[in-house]
Amino acid sequence: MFFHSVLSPQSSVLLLIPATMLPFAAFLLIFVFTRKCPRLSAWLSIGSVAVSLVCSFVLFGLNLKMTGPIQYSVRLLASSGLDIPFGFLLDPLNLLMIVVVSAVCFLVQVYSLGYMAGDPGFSRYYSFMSLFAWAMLNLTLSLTILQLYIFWELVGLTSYLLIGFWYEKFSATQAGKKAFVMTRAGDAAFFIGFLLLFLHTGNLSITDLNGPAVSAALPPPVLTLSALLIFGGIVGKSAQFPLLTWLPDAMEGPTPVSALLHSATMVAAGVYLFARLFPFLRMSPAAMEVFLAIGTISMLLSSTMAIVSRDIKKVWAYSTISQLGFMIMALGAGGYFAGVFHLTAHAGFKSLLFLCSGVFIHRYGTNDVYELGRLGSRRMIVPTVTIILAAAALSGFPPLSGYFSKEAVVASLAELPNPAWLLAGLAGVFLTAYYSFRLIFILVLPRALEPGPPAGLDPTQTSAGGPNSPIPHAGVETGHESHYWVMAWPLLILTAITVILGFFRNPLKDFLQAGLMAGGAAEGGPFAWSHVAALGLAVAGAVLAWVEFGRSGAKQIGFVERIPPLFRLFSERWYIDHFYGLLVNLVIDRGISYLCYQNDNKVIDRGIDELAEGTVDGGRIVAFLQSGMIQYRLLVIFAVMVLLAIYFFFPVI
Amino acid sequence: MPMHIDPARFPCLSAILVSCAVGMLTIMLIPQERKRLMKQVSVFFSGITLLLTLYVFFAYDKGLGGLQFVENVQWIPSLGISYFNGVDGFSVPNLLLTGIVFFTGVLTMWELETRVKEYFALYFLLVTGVFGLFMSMDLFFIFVWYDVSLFPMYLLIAVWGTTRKEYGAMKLTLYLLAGSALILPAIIFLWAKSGLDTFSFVSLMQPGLFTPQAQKFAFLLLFLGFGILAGVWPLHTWSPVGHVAAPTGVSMVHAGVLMKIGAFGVLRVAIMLCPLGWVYWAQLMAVLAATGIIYGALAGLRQTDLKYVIGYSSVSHMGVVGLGLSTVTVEGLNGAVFQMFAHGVMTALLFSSVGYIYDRTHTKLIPELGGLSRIMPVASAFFIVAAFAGMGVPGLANFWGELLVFVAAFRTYPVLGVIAVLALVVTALFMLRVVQKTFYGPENERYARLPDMSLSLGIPRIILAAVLLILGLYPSVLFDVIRTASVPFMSGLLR
Amino acid sequence: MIVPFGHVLLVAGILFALGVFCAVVRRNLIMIVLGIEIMLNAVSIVFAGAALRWNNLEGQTFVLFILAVAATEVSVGLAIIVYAFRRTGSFDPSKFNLLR
Amino acid sequence: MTLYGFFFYLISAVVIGATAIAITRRNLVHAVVYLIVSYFGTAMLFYLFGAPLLAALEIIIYAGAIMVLFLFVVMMIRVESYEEVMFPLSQWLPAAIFGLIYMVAAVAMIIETPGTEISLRMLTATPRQFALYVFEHHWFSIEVISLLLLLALVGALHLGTRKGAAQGLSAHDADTRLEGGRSGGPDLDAP
Repeated sequence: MFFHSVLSPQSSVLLLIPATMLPFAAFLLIFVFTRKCPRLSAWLSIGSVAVSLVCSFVLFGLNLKMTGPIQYSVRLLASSGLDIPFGFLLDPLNLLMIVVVSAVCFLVQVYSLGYMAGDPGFSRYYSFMSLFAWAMLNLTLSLTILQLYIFWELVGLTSYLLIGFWYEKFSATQAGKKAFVMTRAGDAAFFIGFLLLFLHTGNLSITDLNGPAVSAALPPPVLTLSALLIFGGIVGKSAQFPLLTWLPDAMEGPTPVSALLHSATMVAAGVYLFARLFPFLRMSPAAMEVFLAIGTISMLLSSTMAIVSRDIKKVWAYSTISQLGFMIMALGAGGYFAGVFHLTAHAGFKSLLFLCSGVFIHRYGTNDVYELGRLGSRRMIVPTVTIILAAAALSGFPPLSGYFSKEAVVASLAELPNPAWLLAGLAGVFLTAYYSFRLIFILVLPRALEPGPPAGLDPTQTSAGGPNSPIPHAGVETGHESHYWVMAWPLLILTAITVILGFFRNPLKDFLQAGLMAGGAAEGGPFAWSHVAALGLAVAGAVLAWVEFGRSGAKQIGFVERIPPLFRLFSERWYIDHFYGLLVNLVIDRGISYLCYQNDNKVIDRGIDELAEGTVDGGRIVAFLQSGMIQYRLLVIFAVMVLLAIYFFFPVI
Repeated sequence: MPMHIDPARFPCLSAILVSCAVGMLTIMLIPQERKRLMKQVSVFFSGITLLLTLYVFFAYDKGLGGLQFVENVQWIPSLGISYFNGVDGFSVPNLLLTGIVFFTGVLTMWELETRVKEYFALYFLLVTGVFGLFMSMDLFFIFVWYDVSLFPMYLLIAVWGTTRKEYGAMKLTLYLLAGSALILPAIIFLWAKSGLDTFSFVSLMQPGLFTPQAQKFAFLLLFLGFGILAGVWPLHTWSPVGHVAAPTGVSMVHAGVLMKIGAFGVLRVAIMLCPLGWVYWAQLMAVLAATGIIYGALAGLRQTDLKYVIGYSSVSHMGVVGLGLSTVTVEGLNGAVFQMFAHGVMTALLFSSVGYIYDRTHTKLIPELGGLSRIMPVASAFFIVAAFAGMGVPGLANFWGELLVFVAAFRTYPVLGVIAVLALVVTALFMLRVVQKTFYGPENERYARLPDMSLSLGIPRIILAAVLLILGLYPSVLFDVIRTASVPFMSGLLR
Repeated sequence: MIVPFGHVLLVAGILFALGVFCAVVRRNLIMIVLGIEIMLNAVSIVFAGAALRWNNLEGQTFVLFILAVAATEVSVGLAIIVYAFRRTGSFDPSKFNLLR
Repeated sequence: MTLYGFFFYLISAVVIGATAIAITRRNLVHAVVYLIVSYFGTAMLFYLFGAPLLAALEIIIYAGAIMVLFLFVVMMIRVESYEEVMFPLSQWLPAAIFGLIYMVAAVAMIIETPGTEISLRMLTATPRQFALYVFEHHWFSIEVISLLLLLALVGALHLGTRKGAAQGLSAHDADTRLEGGRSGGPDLDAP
């Protein structure tokens, strides 16, 4: 190692500061000063991310043989009982993660040069991207859960801003709002969870929490409760059941944003948090069961949604949910490495899938797969080839990275005593291959006539603004040829990573296991039959897709579409959105909020006004006594006289 | 009684008051037609005031703590009333907040054209009262300053206001006078009970001076009296109505500073003089505050007037302050004071942005707006930044206040803490809804020709946004000051 | 021997009540003054009876004063009533509530 | 029962009856005339009580002067058209209630008080005796009374003549002043 002679691992902080702080500086500069010069903004942003990328690689290289985690901290805030340190934690997990994050960030930002060219909000886009890069890198390197939470929120904020980037589109702003509020709901649970931990342990340091002493000190119910609450944050951020519907809607954002935030990095932050706190969360077996269940449910639900969607980005979005579900299943099953490795591999091929789709969308201005196929998307060689490779990786075909990671996941599932989890996982593998190749076949082997269900049945047309609504691009028609190669070479790099990553499985595994201080997950020998089964089911899925969509003469109608109720159920996303719609509109908006509003106006305010009017009326009554009517005064005089007479005359009374 | 003004030391606190008062007099001497000159003079004097408050903030010795910049002159010895000024860790942030909001409020009203002279004169008078209240260490003067700051509000709202201004002004004045009607008996009660013949805060703060029974009684009166001004839950309805009716600059001072007077009064007078009463009534405070947090957010969801939305968010945020004060912990106090500051700046920025939009579009109704982001991106950006701060997004000041308050609340009242955290979700929902409906969406034809914010009008907003960001990134600037007051106070209480 | 003193008082009491009733109930300024006259008259009767009861001329003296006061009151009162009537054209006491 | 006793009850009945009729008349002239009857009765009662001078004064002053004054006023003003609400409920109901209480209390007091059952003995104070008594003991009061009467004369004259002299600006002037008083001075608001 060359760097060893130059830098010691202890001086890593010198690299961390530029790596984490430059994107923020870029954000401020762009946001405040260079709004008017888009090219400068772009280069500022890309330059800062490039520095981060280089630093990350150097750090990774420096610490390949690290023995224990390295921490740096400064005190940010102290309030007697509460010390809030701010700093960095370096261990194998987040070293891997910052490399992934900065690499994907860098590639996506370069890609965006082409994709976003000519957009009126170009500078704004890059400022938000820098903000995201900063927040995400810091999230990864956080020393304490509180610090992690801070950046977790910031990442959510940038997600909101970027989903609603094209704010003229109602659906985009709606989706942004939905994403923010839904993840916020999860974050509230996360917040409560770690405050609970803090109150019991007085410590939020991640390394301390993962250590055995702290966890052992906690009473088991508190442990389980806080683990579940923290998992609430993961559910929100990684779009797991029941908070999964925001992610498909988030596809309203620009495609590079979907590639970066909503597939590779930000949504994976949930899984990252799981891995980060893995030794701690594993202390509670009950909670682990819940995690496993949630992961499985999300994985299966979103796979079923993916097999009926005809919006290319939404297919990948559902697929993202299901792959995240896979990761959570793996982690829930105790397969630490499987989860993290699948996260890494997924970041590669899923961002690749999105970026490829982005090229098509950019060129043809539609999200509809059938439409894209008929418009001749297969004539674009680079994206077509790369998307097929990426889909193959997603389906888990060797020798691509997805094969290795998925095998690892299945292996960790196979270790569980209950075979139901394994079966569910295998079903997921089958469905993944099916929907991936369904999309690929529709894309590359188009049929002349519009097949499939009638348009009215298609939810994508109503819910997401429709595939035919063009994305507002100023430069779509003029400059796309020159942008083509800007967009193409990140694809090639990602493809290369996807192809070769799988072969680094074992070194990575050793590296990561070294970081898992508490004994490491016991992943036993390979279960050959489960591997075979997984691969076989993947092939079966692909074959089924071929039969239904690929072979000549196929009607391109999936088996689900032949069963209308099922089709409706899947395309309406199992009616989860309806449930939330009811919850927000009926319960909160028309129910509680209306009650509060009415209470404020009709009860409190009305009461106060009545009090005021009552005072005025009281004044009127008093004024009535002062009516100027002498006769009443006479009467009063008379009455008082009589009463006085009685009072004095009958002393008993 | 000797004079306690050190001649060698410049009397900063009095200078703040004097610069406000002199500013007011100077404005009144300027002929009616010279509006521009009046505004320049206002900016000059408010700038001096801001500089002085900044000086006080940074010159305050954090190592030493306690009461500093003391000025003490006997006024009415027979009653024990003295002109006694001093600042501690609780009041320094509030002085700075007032200075900032004051200065930016003057700049925000740069485009005012009707009755400029009267407006600025009254505005200066209002701020004089606020400054006086924050720095006074004499109970009698606290009451006097309280009323000095109330009286101009009525005129400012009723004359320069907008929606239902007479109603709003009247409601606000009556509410606040009701508050002062509760405070005065409590102050006299304390004065009489102490038997010391003094209104001086330092003398009255001796532990054990008041019996627990007396403290319970006085605390309740003071809490309700100042609580009205702080927008404590069932007594909050004046605040949205008043916010809506007031002109922009006054809304800023009103929501940004005046509501803080209430919270500060609860802290300075009620809590510090009657700590046992505080402990006794803390649960009531907490319940009211938590109700306010969730209630303000939910009631805000249905509002259609931009200023009403902000008004209800203020109710919600002041609930956070109240929750912090009710926890009887150092974190709670720190968080509450920090939140006071952060909310003051944030809400001033919100009102300032809404004021700009209203001046241009002549409407505050959300359904009539929409698509403003394309037309006036800078103005929108300020609003959105402030809205994010209001949602408690990290990196902006409010996050830290809320964090500390929630930590403290979880320790003391876990259930209320959970409710308050859940309210964050609702707050996010309603803030984002407002942002979406007002600023996003297709460009609105009606307003397409309107100009974006010019640099000169942008300055106050930039200042406010910068303060939010600086405190969001480096909260210790403020916390270190607050701690000098909260830590000794709580340790004294525990003993 | 004539009647018991109590009966005199009773007669005076009834007259007084009638006077009060007149003064309080009738919506007419003149009738109010008349009512007052009736009350004064009732009181006069009591005084005269009391003078007889205690054999003391003081009672009769008071009747004399009452007569004088009644005369004064009526003359000024009626003058005021006439004045008020010329201003407002009404005898209704409920119309005279400017001070309200 | 002696003859005097009989006369007392008879006259009392006449007085009360006449008064009752008087206060229920709508026509003011009728009311005044009935009241004159009542005063004549009162005068007779005074005579019965041994006060012939007072009886004479009663007739001269009350029936002769005061009631005639009433008659003059009533006739001068001529308010035949004036539609009075005779007994408005809001007024007679409380009056009746208190009147009832008053009567019950009065009867109770009369019965309770010792000595009320004592019958009065006939005695007469001749005008001479009465005059001597008055001027011996109350000469100052008599002077005060005369002064009061003088003042009343002046006052009545003042009220009457001012009206007569300033007839021109009477009603209109008064109306504008009333208006000004009600609306709280709009002239103050004028810039």
